[in-house]
Amino acid sequence: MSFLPYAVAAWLFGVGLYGVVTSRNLIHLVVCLTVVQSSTYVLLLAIGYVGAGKAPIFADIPQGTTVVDPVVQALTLTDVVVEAAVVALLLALVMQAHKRFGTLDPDELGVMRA
Amino acid sequence: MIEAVKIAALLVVAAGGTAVVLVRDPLRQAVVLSFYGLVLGVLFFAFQAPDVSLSQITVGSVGVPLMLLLTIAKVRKRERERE
Amino acid sequence: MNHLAPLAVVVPLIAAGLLAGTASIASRLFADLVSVATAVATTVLCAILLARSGHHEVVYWFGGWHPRGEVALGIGFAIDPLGAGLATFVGAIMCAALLFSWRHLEAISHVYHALMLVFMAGMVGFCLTGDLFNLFVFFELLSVAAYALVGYRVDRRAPLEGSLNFAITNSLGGFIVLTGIALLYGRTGALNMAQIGETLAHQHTDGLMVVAFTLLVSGFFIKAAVVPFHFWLADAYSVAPTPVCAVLSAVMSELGLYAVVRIWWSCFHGALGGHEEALRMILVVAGVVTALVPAVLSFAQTHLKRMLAYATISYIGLFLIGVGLLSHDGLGGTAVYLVGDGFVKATLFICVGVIQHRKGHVDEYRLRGACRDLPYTGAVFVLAGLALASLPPFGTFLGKSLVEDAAVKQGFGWVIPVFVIASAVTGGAILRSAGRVFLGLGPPGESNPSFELDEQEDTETRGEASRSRTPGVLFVPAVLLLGAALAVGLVPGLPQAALRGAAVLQDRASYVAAVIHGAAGVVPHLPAPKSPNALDYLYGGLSTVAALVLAGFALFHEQWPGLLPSVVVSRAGAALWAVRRLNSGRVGDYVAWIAVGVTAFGAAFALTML
Amino acid sequence: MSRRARLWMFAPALAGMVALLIWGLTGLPDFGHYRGPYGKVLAKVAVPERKATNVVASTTFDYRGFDTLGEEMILFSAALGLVVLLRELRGEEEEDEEADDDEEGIEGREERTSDALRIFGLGLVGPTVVLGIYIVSHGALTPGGGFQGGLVLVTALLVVYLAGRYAAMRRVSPIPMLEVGEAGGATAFALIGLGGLVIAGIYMKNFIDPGTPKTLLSGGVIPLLNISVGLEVAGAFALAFTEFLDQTLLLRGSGGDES
Repeated sequence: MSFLPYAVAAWLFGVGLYGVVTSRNLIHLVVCLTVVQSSTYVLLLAIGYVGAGKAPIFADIPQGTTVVDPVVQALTLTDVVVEAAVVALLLALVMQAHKRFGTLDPDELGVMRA
Repeated sequence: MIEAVKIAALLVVAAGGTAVVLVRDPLRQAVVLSFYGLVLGVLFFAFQAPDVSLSQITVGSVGVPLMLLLTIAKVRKRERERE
Repeated sequence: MNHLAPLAVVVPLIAAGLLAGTASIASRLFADLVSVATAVATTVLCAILLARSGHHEVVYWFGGWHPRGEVALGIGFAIDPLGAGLATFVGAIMCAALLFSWRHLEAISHVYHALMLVFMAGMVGFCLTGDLFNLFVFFELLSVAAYALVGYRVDRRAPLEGSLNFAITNSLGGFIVLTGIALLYGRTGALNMAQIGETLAHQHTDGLMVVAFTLLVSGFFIKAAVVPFHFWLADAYSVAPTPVCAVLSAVMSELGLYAVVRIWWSCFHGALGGHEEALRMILVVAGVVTALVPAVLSFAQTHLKRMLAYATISYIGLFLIGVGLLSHDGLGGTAVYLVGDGFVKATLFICVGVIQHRKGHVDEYRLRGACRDLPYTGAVFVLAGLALASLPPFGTFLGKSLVEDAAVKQGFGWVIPVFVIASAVTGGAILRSAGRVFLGLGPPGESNPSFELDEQEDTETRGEASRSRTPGVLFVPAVLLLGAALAVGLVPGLPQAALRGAAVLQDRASYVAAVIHGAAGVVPHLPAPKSPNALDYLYGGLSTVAALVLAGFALFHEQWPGLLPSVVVSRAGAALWAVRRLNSGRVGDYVAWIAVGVTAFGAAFALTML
Repeated sequence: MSRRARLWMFAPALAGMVALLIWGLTGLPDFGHYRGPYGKVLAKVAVPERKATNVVASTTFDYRGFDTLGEEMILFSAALGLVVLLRELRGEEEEDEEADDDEEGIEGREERTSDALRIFGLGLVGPTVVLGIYIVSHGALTPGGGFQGGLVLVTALLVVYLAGRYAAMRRVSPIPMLEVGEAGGATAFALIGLGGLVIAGIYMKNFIDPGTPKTLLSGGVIPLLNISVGLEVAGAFALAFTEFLDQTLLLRGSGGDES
């Protein structure tokens, strides 16, 4: 059972990637990308977890209490912001793509040919 | 060393992520995503990460779904106009 | 403490904030002046850092958080000569690009300048940082700025698609990198690269290390566009605004390779160094494939920017061979090669930009003979094409001969033909298009109907499509860049400095001493590299002549129909068509290829390192 | 490649990639057994050194503050990119749809929203703003901070919109002002870091006396950085939502140059 958090992270990565590859709608594709990213949050926080540890906020707990790793939390915070930024940008592109191509199917865009 | 609460939250997260991917209709997907964001927030709370949990809930279950809804609304509006 | 280190990143960021904040009140001239001045200042700062890092790593701890015991508490810059050199190169290319934007892009706002400055800051920080997560942050920063810049011309379809494919694949690359970082953090409890390397060095090789290495390498290879992660590049680089293309092609892709070099020598060499043989073979083979296939595709293009995009990938393959030799002369030679080629590539993009400015589009067939009135641009373009085919004494020639020597030393003499072929084919494509565009040679033809950059008119430069003269600010950067490419090949002592820089980067013990213990490293004493000999000139001459022959054949082969049996022609055409079809423009395909690539690299590493 | 061919190629690759991941993950310490040292050292020294009780905040804004600068700049450039990508669209469609009588959109919406709802909604604005400011300012002490509080502040703006006051929302947050706020927040972060260089000789050095734990101003520059992040986040997201809303509503005369 102690592998479960890592397994969930791997599952989210895989399932999100599956969604990206099989997507028929760019909005759906962008959301699948956020699922892949959520795998990194779960992984990071799981790595820094300490059994029976408290949150690393010493407002109500005395100094010296066992706490979970604050570093992974700081990293995940950054990661969440990155997600918001990238999603906003991608959705703007999707909106434009719909205007120019008249479709949201990523397979029908195809201006690009080698 | 893992309590039932965390196991439950992890399983719901795994199921939630899968549901987000499998729901192909963007509008429904936005709703599912909002739910998924909330579940992730709960999981992070269980992981003793209240800061991340708060960010995740504001971004993942409010911010991003809202942007999605606005995008979908725009797309639908244009599609209606085309018809 | 060296106060200039943070300024190299912070100055452009503050300038970007200033430009964005004053967007509604300040004039365009203000934006141009501020951005060019900032780029120049950043270049100078990086150059000073380069000079100071000549003897050992310059280490700068943000917030003054020096390591405690062996544990790095904060984020540190660990600046070595190659990193600082690359950052200086970023600044120099950015100066040229911003100068060129002054007149080339007329319908742009302060936002463009602000994004360019953020882009530059991201790249500079990426080169200087010694912290793995900070590397990821700068990776995302430069990527986000680049997505917006590539999609800048949203009123056309191709930039949208290019930018979408770019953003989706590269974001995935970011997540893959981050997963690798998480694995390393879980194992070592550290984010500082020196500390990670030191911790890993005391451990047995196991699955986690191999997988973490695979993920980091694959993620950065997506940015570098190594086959099979390369598909997005041609879509994005052929549609971005021309000055942005120059920066993307000259430096951004190469940063992905730099990151792989960095993490190998700083983090993994202690632990996986025993498997150098295997890694060398894998990287060189990947490099050979990346060099050859896109070179052929480059020759098949008629859209000039797309042709250059494929040439960029091909050169990434050559650089990958160079760094994949895992020796100081391979890496140092690649550094020289990279800078020489970067200047040449930027020159070519800017020449294409001048054509675009004057004629309104960039398709080889449609431009046939149309540029007879641009003799100077033509001359620069042809010279740059010859430089791409490694004509002595350009920097590309010098770099190529250094890398070839290094390859022979490692027993990889068989890659020399790859260098000759790749540079001949990419150079030949440029020369062929030059012949057609500037001289009107060769038969007229149809532009490839399967690749139309939608609306026929290229509206990057506003106003009437054709203009009577080329403004100086457009042409001067091209001449300066070509001069720089020549200088790289002629400045005495440059190869030795590059090789010494490479040796500093590869010396993990002194890196750890400098970063963790604050000790000044020892400058390695190296014999001066031999200057190019007759054989090197022979190879350089061979690829140049081959490029000319290829260009001539492409232009005139219809006049000698019996030259090649028609069976060969049709077979080759069919094969080419099949390869071209892979680059489908569909992001789902690209992501599927990413999964294939990660699995393939993972399997290769796992089979050879365990 | 056909979809079928793609799937045939992707399926084994995906299986391989997930297997690879799992293999790597088995090398991690068991869940709940984080070994450190980085986080353990910080958890021990952060409060004595930085006086901020929220160690995540002192990690984010002090020990690893340079990452957060990068993060703010990511948000900043995404917001700029959004403006570029959508402004073009808006400008064009406003021209395209000049003939359409889109004008009733704005009035229609205002009429459809009942007075009661409107008053209730506007009544929420005050508390939401207060909550946002509270979360921003207490970032060094308790969970939350500039990022979370900034987003709550944006919610206040959205409440104004939901109360049927789109025009009012545009009036309280014209785009140029949001741009300035957004750029200001990001620049302020970089400048506070520069303050460390000027005053204490090191970039990102916490140059203000950290005070005593559990007080509002503990942590030295951490509260200031929290405020700048709050400004940046609120500005960037307000900009994003306004741009997206503009796209959806496409009201004539609501162009970005109106102030």
